[in-house]
Amino acid sequence: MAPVATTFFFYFLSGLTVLSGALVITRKNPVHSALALILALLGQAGLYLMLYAPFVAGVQIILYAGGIMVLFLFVIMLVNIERSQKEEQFNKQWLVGILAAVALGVLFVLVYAKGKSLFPEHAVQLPEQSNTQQIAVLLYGNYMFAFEIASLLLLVAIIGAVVMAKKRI
Amino acid sequence: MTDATKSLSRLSSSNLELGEPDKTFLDTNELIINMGPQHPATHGVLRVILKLDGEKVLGTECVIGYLHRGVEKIAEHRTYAMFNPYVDRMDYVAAVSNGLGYCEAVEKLLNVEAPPRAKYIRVILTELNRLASHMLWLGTHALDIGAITPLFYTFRDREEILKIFEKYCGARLTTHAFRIGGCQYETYEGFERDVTKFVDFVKPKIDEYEELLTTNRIWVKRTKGVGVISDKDCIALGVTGPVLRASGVKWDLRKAQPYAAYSDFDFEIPTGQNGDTYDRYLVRMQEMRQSLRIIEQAVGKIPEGPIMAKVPKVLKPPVGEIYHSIEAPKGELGYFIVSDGSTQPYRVRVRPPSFVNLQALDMMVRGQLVADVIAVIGTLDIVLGEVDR
Amino acid sequence: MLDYITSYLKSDTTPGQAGNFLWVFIYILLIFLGLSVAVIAMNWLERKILAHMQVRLGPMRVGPHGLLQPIADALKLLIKEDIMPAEADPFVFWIAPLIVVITAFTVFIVVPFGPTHAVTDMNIGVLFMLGVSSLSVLGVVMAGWSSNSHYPLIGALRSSAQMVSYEIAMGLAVVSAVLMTSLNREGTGTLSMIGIVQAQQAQHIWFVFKFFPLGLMAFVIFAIAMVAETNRAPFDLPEAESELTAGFHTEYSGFRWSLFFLAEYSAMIAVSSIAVTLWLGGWMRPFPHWLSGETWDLVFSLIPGVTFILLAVIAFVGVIRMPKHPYFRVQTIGLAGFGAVLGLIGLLLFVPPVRDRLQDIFWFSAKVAGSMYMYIWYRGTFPRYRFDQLMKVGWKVLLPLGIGVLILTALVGIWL
Amino acid sequence: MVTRLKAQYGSGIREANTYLGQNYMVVEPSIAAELLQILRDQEQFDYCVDVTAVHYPNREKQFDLIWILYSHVRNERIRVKIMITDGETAPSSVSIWPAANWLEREVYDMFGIRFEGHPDLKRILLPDGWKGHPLRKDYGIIQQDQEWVQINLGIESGQ
Repeated sequence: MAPVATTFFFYFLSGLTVLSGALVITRKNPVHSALALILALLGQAGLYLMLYAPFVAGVQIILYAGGIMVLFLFVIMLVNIERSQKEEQFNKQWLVGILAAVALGVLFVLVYAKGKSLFPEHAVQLPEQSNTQQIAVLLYGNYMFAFEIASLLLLVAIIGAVVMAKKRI
Repeated sequence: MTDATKSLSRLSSSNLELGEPDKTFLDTNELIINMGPQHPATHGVLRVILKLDGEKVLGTECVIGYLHRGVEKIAEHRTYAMFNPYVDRMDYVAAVSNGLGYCEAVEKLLNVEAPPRAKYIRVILTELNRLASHMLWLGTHALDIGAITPLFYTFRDREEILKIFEKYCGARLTTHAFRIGGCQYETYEGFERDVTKFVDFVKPKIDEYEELLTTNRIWVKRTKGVGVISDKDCIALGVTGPVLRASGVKWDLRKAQPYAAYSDFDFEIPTGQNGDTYDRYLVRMQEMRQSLRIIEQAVGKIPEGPIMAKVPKVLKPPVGEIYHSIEAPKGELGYFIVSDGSTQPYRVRVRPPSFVNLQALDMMVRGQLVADVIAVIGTLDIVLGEVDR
Repeated sequence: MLDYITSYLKSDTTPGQAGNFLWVFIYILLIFLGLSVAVIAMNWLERKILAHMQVRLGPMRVGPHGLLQPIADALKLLIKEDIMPAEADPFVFWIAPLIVVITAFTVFIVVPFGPTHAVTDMNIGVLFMLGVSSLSVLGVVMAGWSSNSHYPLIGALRSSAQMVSYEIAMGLAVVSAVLMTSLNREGTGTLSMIGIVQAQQAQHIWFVFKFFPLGLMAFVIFAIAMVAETNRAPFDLPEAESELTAGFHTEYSGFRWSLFFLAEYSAMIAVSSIAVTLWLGGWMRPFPHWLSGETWDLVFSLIPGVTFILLAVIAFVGVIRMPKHPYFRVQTIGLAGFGAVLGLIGLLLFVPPVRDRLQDIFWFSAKVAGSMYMYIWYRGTFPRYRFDQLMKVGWKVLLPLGIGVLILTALVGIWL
Repeated sequence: MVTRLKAQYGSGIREANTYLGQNYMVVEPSIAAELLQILRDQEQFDYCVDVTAVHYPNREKQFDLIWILYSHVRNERIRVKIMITDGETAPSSVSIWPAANWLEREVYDMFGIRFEGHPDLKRILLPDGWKGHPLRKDYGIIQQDQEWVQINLGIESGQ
């Protein structure tokens, strides 16, 4: 099944993601930036689809766009945002910002200069099997241990949240 | 949201200061919601200011008076007979019992006794009116909690009662059927047949309502344990009627201090145990059945005879004062009339059951959720015409 | 060009897979049209059935038996001016209904009306469906927030909390159904919707009846979660008229409001079609294996035609009972015309080639119509849950039950 | 029951008889609070049916304040009356019967009689800023508080 990686789709989706990423930081209204973030995540899901990983794309949509972003919007709405809107947009640490930008620029240049040696010759060969089975085999096979620890961590987080909210009920 | 609370705090609601959220803990600030006078679920123009912490109700304050027409002031400028129609406009849902209370109070003042036939007709019409009032209550109360269907069933059956009223005295809702000293109209010739036909028609219908709601899991979950009030609090707060009986107090004026031929009928007084919305619902359903029993017995033995006692054209009751109360569908409805010997009453004070029952709202709702406030207002069965007078 | 078109007709895969974009476009158009007709019919049906449940007649005035009522509503909503509240956030206010409608419609890409009648057959069909239906929460939250008054905001927060929590119960039920597909002899589980229905066909059993109590329990969990997901019937707290005025779409009016209305109905159809696909054997006709054999196939293939003829007969009975007053003449003609159309469709369905192709679609829509009737029935009988009870049912009843059913299905599957 | 109270208060109880079968007592305002407390505790008048007032403008004590009480145990009603002049404050019975809370607020709203000891004495039926007490005899039947009407409703007169 040839991946659907037509170049137009690729540039469109990655452009969309970068653009909405920029929007996230420039918008004054926090809800607008949250929406931009959702757009970025959906663009990312599209990219996954192009890499022929539908399972990851599906999970991305459900978890990120459907779950976490909804809770983001919850928080933004409950905290009244009049105050934050009036604050002046850019804070003082522009010096640190420039340094970080320069460092990033140097990194890009280096990677570009190194060029081919970093990347394998041809596009990676996609396995024939459906992506879901493959992930399942990896997740529950070789990386079973890591998977368990991650779920333990989540459990701790949930219990923490309950304890914090518990005091008030 | 903040501008809504700013406009509210200008209101001098003394016992409802906006508590500052304790900064020590991540606490959302307390919210004042204004269940406004035009809210669909407050039966009429009642405004309830709710102080909420999230969903829980911390305190309520009822702002009433939107429907105040100054009935008691008007009474002082009308003769006794002229004031009679005003009385129907107070509790417009149970107009007949208002009229009965007023006429009987003035008859006591004049020391006049209504003839037995008039008394029987009065009892039949009052009980029919109680049925209509309970049906309207059930329809709107179920609608507030979300069940749409009972409303149509109850209004279809209530229509039959209103037809009988219309045939008897020409008016459906504010009937003005009674005069001081007896009844105005003789019963039209098919009256007994209509009433018995109605009773047989409605008896299975009440079981139909029960079928719809009593064992409906969500209905039980929405009403059990909601708006609980104990019998001691009821008596202390002056709450009367089905609300009092649902808390376990077996007190009904028709039995305690019988008036207008109630003494010759046998009927029980249904009571509940734990005074929550579900018990009040059951008590009112039983009361409907008891009213049917009374009507059945009354229709069977309406005595012959005059329908109007010998009452002078112009009523000039002797100087003095009298307090007479009857069991209206909502509770004890009392009239305190002071007469100075002239044709116009010197002072008429109406003791409305809804006004006093509404006072218990704050205690019943504290600690419950917003959705329960609606359920409790529904179960108190208040009519704003009577609360504001 | 011509062979490009006919090439699809012979192939036995869905247009999406066959890469035939023309047919994909045609299918999308068909689904879009079919859905709007379904929404209009649903609007009329809901008002009439609910009315007859409540001892009243429902719309009778606009057109015969109120048949033109939905069209009149749609026109009214189009003409009405849709205002935007003063300090509302214009961009978010404008985009919220769009998101809700888009998510409600994209679910239909994966829904299989027949073995080849689906826009495309993604091999993560179920996952895609779950993902898209979780996006509609965003639209609701945005609508509530952008109306800038605290009643819609509270409505939006409540409905999004409700949708998020019932999504999990829905997901669990769906996973247990998907698990059933893989527990047959071949052991090839699949996420694609058509694959699931084919698995049911292969295993000669609808998943509702598989591993007897478990399949049914999973279906019941999904049925409850689906009602809550679309804010309907006992779970319609956000639009609870008595507490909050009208939930998150209070400030919307005119065409924007009709978008929400459209989205609600299409979401209902989408979610019930998923339930039908996963548990009630999609487009399979009832008892495919007990009453198999040539004669039975013929009988079942005639049923679609018979139902439409029956509807036509009902319409004609209505025509006869219409009062003879001149005012009703237009309505009698209209009803007769409607009956004639139905009769025509019925006859058309008897024609053998049409009959075979459309049979699966008929059975699928008949099952979806059955579940729509359930929606209306719930609305007629149940009062509304209080918000905390609603969450309690979601988290404390459906979730553990869902996990239990999932584990039991797995155990029984391995053990069997 | 009246004899017991008479023995205790003697002059306090001015008059106690029945009219048309309903017994009532006229009592000195000073001992009213105490008497109401006794009525509830010893005589089990546990239900305060009503608190109301009657205005006699030309009498030296302008207002008649009336408590209508009922005892569930004895199934009996009684009316306790006190006579007070305009501007004099009356004892509030909210501490004895919570039911009297709104009833006294309405008497204050309609007659202008202040109750000391009342937790939240302000108008209940009329808007808060309204001047004048309608149920007084000197208050005309079509009279309205023009100034309030102009400010809040923006029309020049309610008539």
